[in-house]
Amino acid sequence: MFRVSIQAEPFDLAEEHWALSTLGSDIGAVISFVGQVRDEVLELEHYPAMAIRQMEAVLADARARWPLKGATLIHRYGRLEVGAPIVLVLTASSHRQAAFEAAEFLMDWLKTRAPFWKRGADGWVEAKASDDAASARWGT
Amino acid sequence: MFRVSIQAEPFDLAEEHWALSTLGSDIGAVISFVGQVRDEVLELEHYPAMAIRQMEAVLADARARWPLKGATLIHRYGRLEVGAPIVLVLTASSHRQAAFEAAEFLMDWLKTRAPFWKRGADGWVEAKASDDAASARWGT
Amino acid sequence: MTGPEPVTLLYFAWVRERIGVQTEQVALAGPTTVGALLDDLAERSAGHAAALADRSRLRAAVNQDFVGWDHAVTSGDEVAIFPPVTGG
Amino acid sequence: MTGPEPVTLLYFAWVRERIGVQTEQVALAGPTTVGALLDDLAERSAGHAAALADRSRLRAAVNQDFVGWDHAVTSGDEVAIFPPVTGG
Repeated sequence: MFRVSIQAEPFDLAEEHWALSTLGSDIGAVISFVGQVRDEVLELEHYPAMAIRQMEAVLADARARWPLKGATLIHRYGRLEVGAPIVLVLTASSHRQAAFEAAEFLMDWLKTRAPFWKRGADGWVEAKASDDAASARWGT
Repeated sequence: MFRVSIQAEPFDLAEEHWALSTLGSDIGAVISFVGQVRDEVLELEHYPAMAIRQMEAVLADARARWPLKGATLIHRYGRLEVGAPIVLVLTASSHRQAAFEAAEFLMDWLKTRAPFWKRGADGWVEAKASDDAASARWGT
Repeated sequence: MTGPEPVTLLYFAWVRERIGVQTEQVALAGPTTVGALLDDLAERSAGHAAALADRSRLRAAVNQDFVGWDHAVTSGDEVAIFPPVTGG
Repeated sequence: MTGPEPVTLLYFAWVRERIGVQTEQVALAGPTTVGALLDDLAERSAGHAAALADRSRLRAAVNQDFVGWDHAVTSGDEVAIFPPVTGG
Protein backbone atom coordinates (compact mmCIF):
# COMPACT_ATOMS: atom_id res chain seq x y z
CA MET A 1 0.00 0.00 0.00
CA PHE A 2 1.44 3.31 -1.09
CA ARG A 3 -0.40 6.45 -0.17
CA VAL A 4 0.10 10.23 -0.25
CA SER A 5 -2.09 12.70 1.58
CA ILE A 6 -2.04 16.47 2.04
CA GLN A 7 -4.43 17.51 4.75
CA ALA A 8 -5.22 20.11 7.39
CA GLU A 9 -6.35 17.52 9.97
CA PRO A 10 -3.99 15.61 12.26
CA PHE A 11 -3.14 12.03 11.32
CA ASP A 12 -3.43 8.96 13.52
CA LEU A 13 0.02 7.37 13.77
CA ALA A 14 -1.26 4.09 15.24
CA GLU A 15 -3.84 3.68 12.49
CA GLU A 16 -1.38 4.50 9.70
CA HIS A 17 1.23 2.18 11.23
CA TRP A 18 -1.31 -0.62 11.52
CA ALA A 19 -2.24 -0.26 7.85
CA LEU A 20 1.36 -1.00 6.85
CA SER A 21 2.33 -3.51 9.55
CA THR A 22 -0.56 -5.80 8.60
CA LEU A 23 0.14 -5.80 4.85
CA GLY A 24 1.54 -9.31 4.86
CA SER A 25 3.59 -11.94 6.65
CA ASP A 26 6.76 -10.74 4.88
CA ILE A 27 6.81 -7.36 6.63
CA GLY A 28 9.78 -7.34 9.01
CA ALA A 29 10.33 -3.64 9.69
CA VAL A 30 8.06 -0.62 9.89
CA ILE A 31 9.57 2.82 10.41
CA SER A 32 7.79 6.04 11.18
CA PHE A 33 9.13 9.56 11.06
CA VAL A 34 7.01 12.30 12.57
CA GLY A 35 8.11 15.89 12.21
CA GLN A 36 6.47 18.23 14.67
CA VAL A 37 6.29 21.97 15.30
CA ARG A 38 9.14 23.26 17.46
CA ASP A 39 9.15 26.35 19.65
CA GLU A 40 6.59 28.55 17.82
CA VAL A 41 3.20 28.32 16.15
CA LEU A 42 3.52 27.88 12.39
CA GLU A 43 1.29 28.61 9.43
CA LEU A 44 1.97 26.29 6.49
CA GLU A 45 1.18 27.47 2.97
CA HIS A 46 1.41 25.04 0.06
CA TYR A 47 0.95 24.61 -3.69
CA PRO A 48 -1.59 21.80 -3.69
CA ALA A 49 -1.40 20.43 -7.23
CA MET A 50 2.40 20.49 -7.35
CA ALA A 51 2.71 19.05 -3.85
CA ILE A 52 0.59 16.01 -4.58
CA ARG A 53 2.24 15.49 -7.97
CA GLN A 54 5.75 15.73 -6.53
CA MET A 55 4.99 13.58 -3.49
CA GLU A 56 3.60 10.85 -5.73
CA ALA A 57 6.69 11.10 -7.93
CA VAL A 58 9.12 10.75 -5.04
CA LEU A 59 7.19 7.80 -3.66
CA ALA A 60 7.52 6.11 -7.06
CA ASP A 61 11.23 6.93 -6.99
CA ALA A 62 11.62 5.37 -3.53
CA ARG A 63 9.81 2.22 -4.69
CA ALA A 64 12.21 1.92 -7.62
CA ARG A 65 15.22 2.21 -5.29
CA TRP A 66 14.22 0.00 -2.35
CA PRO A 67 12.14 -3.18 -1.99
CA LEU A 68 9.32 -1.54 -0.07
CA LYS A 69 6.10 -3.35 0.80
CA GLY A 70 4.32 -0.14 1.67
CA ALA A 71 4.83 3.55 2.39
CA THR A 72 2.73 6.49 3.49
CA LEU A 73 3.47 10.21 3.13
CA ILE A 74 1.25 12.71 4.90
CA HIS A 75 1.94 16.44 4.99
CA ARG A 76 -0.27 18.90 6.83
CA TYR A 77 -0.95 22.55 6.06
CA GLY A 78 -2.64 25.46 7.80
CA ARG A 79 -2.10 26.68 11.34
CA LEU A 80 -0.13 24.25 13.52
CA GLU A 81 0.47 24.67 17.25
CA VAL A 82 3.75 23.91 19.04
CA GLY A 83 4.11 20.15 19.31
CA ALA A 84 1.62 19.49 16.51
CA PRO A 85 2.66 16.84 13.97
CA ILE A 86 3.46 18.33 10.54
CA VAL A 87 4.63 15.40 8.49
CA LEU A 88 4.48 11.61 8.62
CA VAL A 89 6.69 9.25 6.64
CA LEU A 90 6.05 5.54 7.11
CA THR A 91 7.94 2.75 5.35
CA ALA A 92 7.47 -1.01 5.55
CA SER A 93 9.86 -3.61 4.20
CA SER A 94 11.11 -7.12 4.83
CA HIS A 95 14.42 -5.74 6.05
CA ARG A 96 15.27 -2.80 8.24
CA GLN A 97 17.97 -1.27 6.04
CA ALA A 98 15.59 -0.68 3.13
CA ALA A 99 12.96 0.77 5.45
CA PHE A 100 15.47 3.12 7.12
CA GLU A 101 17.08 4.32 3.91
CA ALA A 102 13.76 4.89 2.17
CA ALA A 103 12.39 6.85 5.15
CA GLU A 104 15.48 9.09 5.23
CA PHE A 105 15.36 9.58 1.48
CA LEU A 106 11.68 10.54 1.59
CA MET A 107 12.22 13.02 4.43
CA ASP A 108 15.29 14.60 2.82
CA TRP A 109 13.32 14.95 -0.35
CA LEU A 110 10.25 16.44 1.34
CA LYS A 111 12.46 19.05 2.99
CA THR A 112 13.92 20.27 -0.30
CA ARG A 113 11.33 19.53 -2.97
CA ALA A 114 7.81 19.53 -1.51
CA PRO A 115 6.22 22.96 -2.13
CA PHE A 116 5.33 23.97 1.42
CA TRP A 117 6.35 27.18 3.18
CA LYS A 118 6.38 27.80 6.92
CA ARG A 119 5.62 31.16 8.46
CA GLY A 120 6.41 31.73 12.14
CA ALA A 121 6.11 34.69 14.50
CA ASP A 122 9.10 36.41 12.85
CA GLY A 123 7.95 35.84 9.29
CA TRP A 124 8.74 33.24 6.66
CA VAL A 125 11.15 30.51 7.72
CA GLU A 126 14.38 30.46 5.69
CA ALA A 127 15.43 27.29 3.89
CA LYS A 128 18.51 25.59 5.33
CA ALA A 129 21.63 24.72 3.35
CA SER A 130 21.91 21.57 5.47
CA ASP A 131 18.67 20.31 3.95
CA ASP A 132 20.06 20.76 0.44
CA ALA A 133 23.17 18.87 1.47
CA ALA A 134 21.12 16.04 2.97
CA SER A 135 19.07 15.76 -0.19
CA ALA A 136 22.10 15.88 -2.47
CA ARG A 137 23.55 12.68 -0.99
CA TRP A 138 20.87 10.63 -2.78
CA GLY A 139 22.12 11.81 -6.15
CA THR A 140 18.78 13.10 -7.40
CA MET B 1 13.05 10.38 29.01
CA PHE B 2 15.21 7.35 28.37
CA ARG B 3 13.75 3.94 29.03
CA VAL B 4 14.61 0.29 28.47
CA SER B 5 12.14 -2.55 28.86
CA ILE B 6 12.30 -6.31 28.30
CA GLN B 7 8.85 -7.80 28.37
CA ALA B 8 6.64 -10.65 27.16
CA GLU B 9 3.63 -8.37 26.58
CA PRO B 10 3.07 -6.31 23.43
CA PHE B 11 3.87 -2.61 23.57
CA ASP B 12 1.59 0.27 22.60
CA LEU B 13 3.32 2.26 19.86
CA ALA B 14 0.99 5.25 20.13
CA GLU B 15 1.47 5.49 23.89
CA GLU B 16 5.25 5.17 23.67
CA HIS B 17 5.40 7.70 20.85
CA TRP B 18 3.24 10.14 22.80
CA ALA B 19 5.55 9.89 25.81
CA LEU B 20 8.46 11.15 23.69
CA SER B 21 6.65 13.58 21.39
CA THR B 22 5.31 15.53 24.38
CA LEU B 23 8.65 15.85 26.19
CA GLY B 24 9.07 19.51 25.33
CA SER B 25 8.62 22.26 22.76
CA ASP B 26 12.10 21.59 21.35
CA ILE B 27 11.22 18.13 20.00
CA GLY B 28 11.20 18.36 16.20
CA ALA B 29 11.49 14.72 15.13
CA VAL B 30 10.32 11.43 16.57
CA ILE B 31 11.28 8.18 14.86
CA SER B 32 9.99 4.71 15.57
CA PHE B 33 11.36 1.42 14.39
CA VAL B 34 9.22 -1.65 14.91
CA GLY B 35 10.65 -5.06 14.07
CA GLN B 36 8.03 -7.74 13.65
CA VAL B 37 7.90 -11.50 13.17
CA ARG B 38 8.16 -12.55 9.53
CA ASP B 39 6.86 -15.75 7.96
CA GLU B 40 6.97 -18.13 10.95
CA VAL B 41 6.13 -18.24 14.63
CA LEU B 42 9.18 -17.53 16.80
CA GLU B 43 10.18 -18.36 20.34
CA LEU B 44 12.60 -15.80 21.81
CA GLU B 45 14.98 -16.85 24.56
CA HIS B 46 17.06 -14.24 26.36
CA TYR B 47 19.63 -13.66 29.12
CA PRO B 48 17.69 -11.18 31.24
CA ALA B 49 20.38 -9.59 33.41
CA MET B 50 22.84 -9.18 30.54
CA ALA B 51 20.14 -7.91 28.17
CA ILE B 52 19.00 -5.13 30.47
CA ARG B 53 22.56 -4.20 31.35
CA GLN B 54 23.68 -4.07 27.73
CA MET B 55 20.58 -2.23 26.52
CA GLU B 56 21.09 0.45 29.17
CA ALA B 57 24.73 0.72 28.16
CA VAL B 58 23.97 1.20 24.47
CA LEU B 59 21.34 3.78 25.28
CA ALA B 60 23.95 5.72 27.26
CA ASP B 61 26.31 5.37 24.30
CA ALA B 62 23.66 6.76 21.91
CA ARG B 63 23.05 9.70 24.24
CA ALA B 64 26.75 10.49 24.24
CA ARG B 65 26.88 10.45 20.42
CA TRP B 66 23.69 12.32 19.49
CA PRO B 67 21.72 15.19 21.06
CA LEU B 68 18.68 13.10 21.93
CA LYS B 69 15.78 14.42 23.99
CA GLY B 70 14.42 10.96 24.63
CA ALA B 71 14.65 7.33 23.55
CA THR B 72 12.86 4.09 24.30
CA LEU B 73 14.06 0.53 23.73
CA ILE B 74 11.64 -2.34 24.18
CA HIS B 75 12.47 -5.96 23.37
CA ARG B 76 10.00 -8.78 23.76
CA TYR B 77 10.64 -12.42 24.56
CA GLY B 78 8.61 -15.65 24.59
CA ARG B 79 6.35 -16.99 21.87
CA LEU B 80 5.59 -14.47 19.12
CA GLU B 81 3.13 -15.04 16.28
CA VAL B 82 3.67 -13.98 12.67
CA GLY B 83 3.21 -10.22 12.44
CA ALA B 84 3.75 -9.71 16.17
CA PRO B 85 6.01 -6.80 17.13
CA ILE B 86 9.36 -7.96 18.57
CA VAL B 87 11.30 -4.79 19.14
CA LEU B 88 10.62 -1.07 19.39
CA VAL B 89 13.23 1.66 19.08
CA LEU B 90 12.00 5.23 19.51
CA THR B 91 14.17 8.34 19.31
CA ALA B 92 13.26 11.99 19.77
CA SER B 93 15.46 14.97 18.94
CA SER B 94 15.29 18.57 17.80
CA HIS B 95 16.59 17.54 14.38
CA ARG B 96 15.80 14.60 12.15
CA GLN B 97 19.35 13.56 11.37
CA ALA B 98 20.20 12.85 15.00
CA ALA B 99 16.97 10.93 15.49
CA PHE B 100 17.53 8.83 12.35
CA GLU B 101 21.16 8.04 13.06
CA ALA B 102 20.52 7.15 16.68
CA ALA B 103 17.62 4.86 15.74
CA GLU B 104 19.75 3.03 13.18
CA PHE B 105 22.64 2.76 15.61
CA LEU B 106 20.40 1.34 18.33
CA MET B 107 18.85 -1.22 15.97
CA ASP B 108 22.20 -2.30 14.52
CA TRP B 109 23.49 -2.71 18.01
CA LEU B 110 20.47 -4.67 19.24
CA LYS B 111 20.90 -7.08 16.34
CA THR B 112 24.50 -7.90 17.21
CA ARG B 113 24.85 -7.34 20.96
CA ALA B 114 21.53 -7.87 22.74
CA PRO B 115 21.48 -11.42 24.15
CA PHE B 116 18.31 -12.77 22.54
CA TRP B 117 17.98 -15.93 20.45
CA LYS B 118 15.19 -16.75 18.04
CA ARG B 119 13.95 -20.28 17.43
CA GLY B 120 11.65 -20.97 14.48
CA ALA B 121 10.01 -24.08 13.05
CA ASP B 122 13.37 -25.31 11.69
CA GLY B 123 15.35 -24.68 14.85
CA TRP B 124 17.54 -21.83 16.03
CA VAL B 125 17.88 -18.90 13.67
CA GLU B 126 21.45 -18.31 12.46
CA ALA B 127 23.09 -14.92 12.98
CA LYS B 128 23.68 -12.92 9.79
CA ALA B 129 27.04 -11.56 8.68
CA SER B 130 25.17 -8.53 7.30
CA ASP B 131 24.16 -7.60 10.85
CA ASP B 132 27.80 -7.66 11.97
CA ALA B 133 28.70 -5.45 9.03
CA ALA B 134 25.90 -2.99 9.83
CA SER B 135 27.04 -2.79 13.43
CA ALA B 136 30.71 -2.38 12.53
CA ARG B 137 30.06 0.88 10.67
CA TRP B 138 29.51 2.68 14.00
CA GLY B 139 33.03 1.86 15.08
CA THR B 140 32.10 0.23 18.38
CA MET C 1 -10.68 35.15 -33.27
CA THR C 2 -9.32 34.35 -29.80
CA GLY C 3 -5.61 34.76 -29.07
CA PRO C 4 -3.36 32.04 -27.65
CA GLU C 5 -4.09 30.80 -24.12
CA PRO C 6 -2.43 33.00 -21.49
CA VAL C 7 0.22 31.83 -19.02
CA THR C 8 -1.04 31.38 -15.47
CA LEU C 9 1.31 32.75 -12.80
CA LEU C 10 1.17 31.43 -9.24
CA TYR C 11 2.99 33.06 -6.33
CA PHE C 12 3.62 31.63 -2.87
CA ALA C 13 4.83 32.75 0.56
CA TRP C 14 6.55 36.17 0.60
CA VAL C 15 6.56 36.34 -3.20
CA ARG C 16 2.76 36.23 -3.06
CA GLU C 17 2.69 38.80 -0.24
CA ARG C 18 4.94 41.30 -2.03
CA ILE C 19 3.17 40.99 -5.35
CA GLY C 20 -0.17 41.19 -3.59
CA VAL C 21 -1.97 38.47 -5.53
CA GLN C 22 -1.88 34.68 -5.46
CA THR C 23 -2.33 34.29 -9.19
CA GLU C 24 -2.51 36.30 -12.39
CA GLN C 25 -2.58 35.61 -16.10
CA VAL C 26 -0.36 37.11 -18.75
CA ALA C 27 -0.47 36.84 -22.51
CA LEU C 28 2.81 35.93 -24.18
CA ALA C 29 4.00 37.71 -27.32
CA GLY C 30 5.72 34.47 -28.25
CA PRO C 31 7.81 31.65 -26.79
CA THR C 32 9.99 32.81 -23.91
CA THR C 33 11.88 31.53 -20.87
CA VAL C 34 11.09 31.67 -17.17
CA GLY C 35 13.89 34.19 -16.68
CA ALA C 36 12.71 36.50 -19.47
CA LEU C 37 9.15 36.23 -18.22
CA LEU C 38 10.30 37.37 -14.76
CA ASP C 39 12.06 40.38 -16.32
CA ASP C 40 8.74 41.36 -17.90
CA LEU C 41 6.73 40.71 -14.73
CA ALA C 42 9.09 42.87 -12.65
CA GLU C 43 7.90 45.92 -14.61
CA ARG C 44 4.27 45.42 -13.67
CA SER C 45 4.40 47.10 -10.22
CA ALA C 46 6.72 48.08 -7.41
CA GLY C 47 5.55 44.95 -5.61
CA HIS C 48 6.49 42.75 -8.55
CA ALA C 49 9.87 44.46 -8.79
CA ALA C 50 10.56 43.94 -5.07
CA ALA C 51 9.42 40.33 -5.10
CA LEU C 52 11.38 39.34 -8.18
CA ALA C 53 14.56 41.40 -7.74
CA ASP C 54 16.84 38.77 -6.19
CA ARG C 55 16.61 35.63 -8.25
CA SER C 56 18.96 33.74 -5.95
CA ARG C 57 16.14 33.75 -3.41
CA LEU C 58 13.54 32.43 -5.86
CA ARG C 59 12.63 29.06 -7.32
CA ALA C 60 10.40 28.30 -10.29
CA ALA C 61 8.15 25.49 -11.44
CA VAL C 62 6.54 25.07 -14.84
CA ASN C 63 3.51 22.81 -14.96
CA GLN C 64 4.33 21.67 -11.40
CA ASP C 65 7.92 20.57 -12.00
CA PHE C 66 10.98 22.46 -10.76
CA VAL C 67 12.82 24.20 -13.61
CA GLY C 68 15.77 26.54 -14.15
CA TRP C 69 15.55 30.14 -15.37
CA ASP C 70 16.29 29.19 -18.96
CA HIS C 71 13.38 26.75 -19.14
CA ALA C 72 10.94 27.45 -22.00
CA VAL C 73 7.52 28.93 -21.25
CA THR C 74 4.78 28.55 -23.81
CA SER C 75 1.17 29.48 -24.09
CA GLY C 76 -1.07 27.76 -21.54
CA ASP C 77 1.73 26.90 -19.08
CA GLU C 78 1.31 27.16 -15.32
CA VAL C 79 4.34 29.01 -13.97
CA ALA C 80 4.92 29.20 -10.20
CA ILE C 81 7.42 31.49 -8.48
CA PHE C 82 8.27 31.01 -4.81
CA PRO C 83 11.05 31.01 -2.23
CA PRO C 84 13.01 27.80 -1.51
CA VAL C 85 10.61 25.38 0.14
CA THR C 86 10.57 24.87 3.91
CA GLY C 87 8.16 21.99 4.45
CA GLY C 88 8.73 18.66 6.13
CA MET D 1 36.71 -23.76 56.19
CA THR D 2 34.74 -23.04 52.98
CA GLY D 3 36.51 -23.03 49.62
CA PRO D 4 36.44 -20.12 47.14
CA GLU D 5 33.12 -19.21 45.56
CA PRO D 6 32.38 -21.31 42.46
CA VAL D 7 31.97 -19.98 38.94
CA THR D 8 28.39 -19.91 37.68
CA LEU D 9 27.94 -21.10 34.10
CA LEU D 10 24.93 -20.05 32.05
CA TYR D 11 24.00 -21.61 28.69
CA PHE D 12 21.55 -20.31 26.12
CA ALA D 13 19.78 -21.48 22.95
CA TRP D 14 21.26 -24.65 21.38
CA VAL D 15 24.22 -24.59 23.77
CA ARG D 16 21.74 -24.97 26.61
CA GLU D 17 19.84 -27.69 24.75
CA ARG D 18 22.94 -29.77 23.98
CA ILE D 19 24.37 -29.48 27.46
CA GLY D 20 20.96 -30.22 28.93
CA VAL D 21 21.01 -27.64 31.71
CA GLN D 22 20.53 -23.87 31.82
CA THR D 23 23.08 -23.33 34.55
CA GLU D 24 25.69 -25.14 36.58
CA GLN D 25 28.43 -24.25 39.03
CA VAL D 26 32.07 -25.30 38.90
CA ALA D 27 34.88 -24.82 41.38
CA LEU D 28 38.10 -23.41 39.93
CA ALA D 29 41.49 -24.84 40.89
CA GLY D 30 42.86 -21.33 40.33
CA PRO D 31 42.66 -18.37 37.97
CA THR D 32 41.93 -19.41 34.37
CA THR D 33 40.60 -18.09 31.08
CA VAL D 34 37.25 -18.55 29.36
CA GLY D 35 38.94 -20.73 26.72
CA ALA D 36 40.66 -22.97 29.25
CA LEU D 37 37.44 -23.25 31.24
CA LEU D 38 35.62 -24.43 28.09
CA ASP D 39 38.28 -27.11 27.54
CA ASP D 40 37.59 -28.41 31.06
CA LEU D 41 33.80 -28.21 30.65
CA ALA D 42 33.92 -30.17 27.38
CA GLU D 43 35.07 -33.23 29.36
CA ARG D 44 32.02 -33.24 31.62
CA SER D 45 29.67 -35.09 29.22
CA ALA D 46 29.07 -35.95 25.60
CA GLY D 47 26.54 -33.09 25.54
CA HIS D 48 29.14 -30.63 26.81
CA ALA D 49 31.62 -31.88 24.23
CA ALA D 50 29.12 -31.49 21.40
CA ALA D 51 27.97 -28.06 22.51
CA LEU D 52 31.46 -26.65 23.00
CA ALA D 53 33.35 -28.32 20.14
CA ASP D 54 33.22 -25.50 17.56
CA ARG D 55 34.28 -22.31 19.22
CA SER D 56 33.71 -20.28 16.05
CA ARG D 57 29.98 -20.79 16.63
CA LEU D 58 30.13 -19.67 20.27
CA ARG D 59 30.26 -16.37 22.09
CA ALA D 60 31.07 -15.70 25.74
CA ALA D 61 30.21 -13.16 28.39
CA VAL D 62 31.79 -12.74 31.80
CA ASN D 63 29.71 -10.89 34.33
CA GLN D 64 27.32 -9.85 31.54
CA ASP D 65 29.87 -8.29 29.22
CA PHE D 66 31.05 -9.84 25.96
CA VAL D 67 34.64 -11.15 26.22
CA GLY D 68 37.18 -13.05 24.13
CA TRP D 69 38.44 -16.58 24.87
CA ASP D 70 41.56 -15.32 26.60
CA HIS D 71 39.58 -13.27 29.12
CA ALA D 72 40.36 -14.10 32.77
CA VAL D 73 37.86 -16.04 34.85
CA THR D 74 38.09 -15.85 38.61
CA SER D 75 36.18 -17.23 41.53
CA GLY D 76 32.60 -15.93 41.75
CA ASP D 77 32.33 -14.90 38.07
CA GLU D 78 29.19 -15.43 36.02
CA VAL D 79 30.25 -16.98 32.71
CA ALA D 80 27.73 -17.30 29.88
CA ILE D 81 28.24 -19.36 26.71
CA PHE D 82 25.87 -18.99 23.79
CA PRO D 83 25.58 -18.80 19.99
CA PRO D 84 25.83 -15.42 18.23
CA VAL D 85 22.76 -13.42 19.18
CA THR D 86 19.74 -13.15 16.88
CA GLY D 87 17.49 -10.64 18.57
CA GLY D 88 16.10 -7.37 17.29
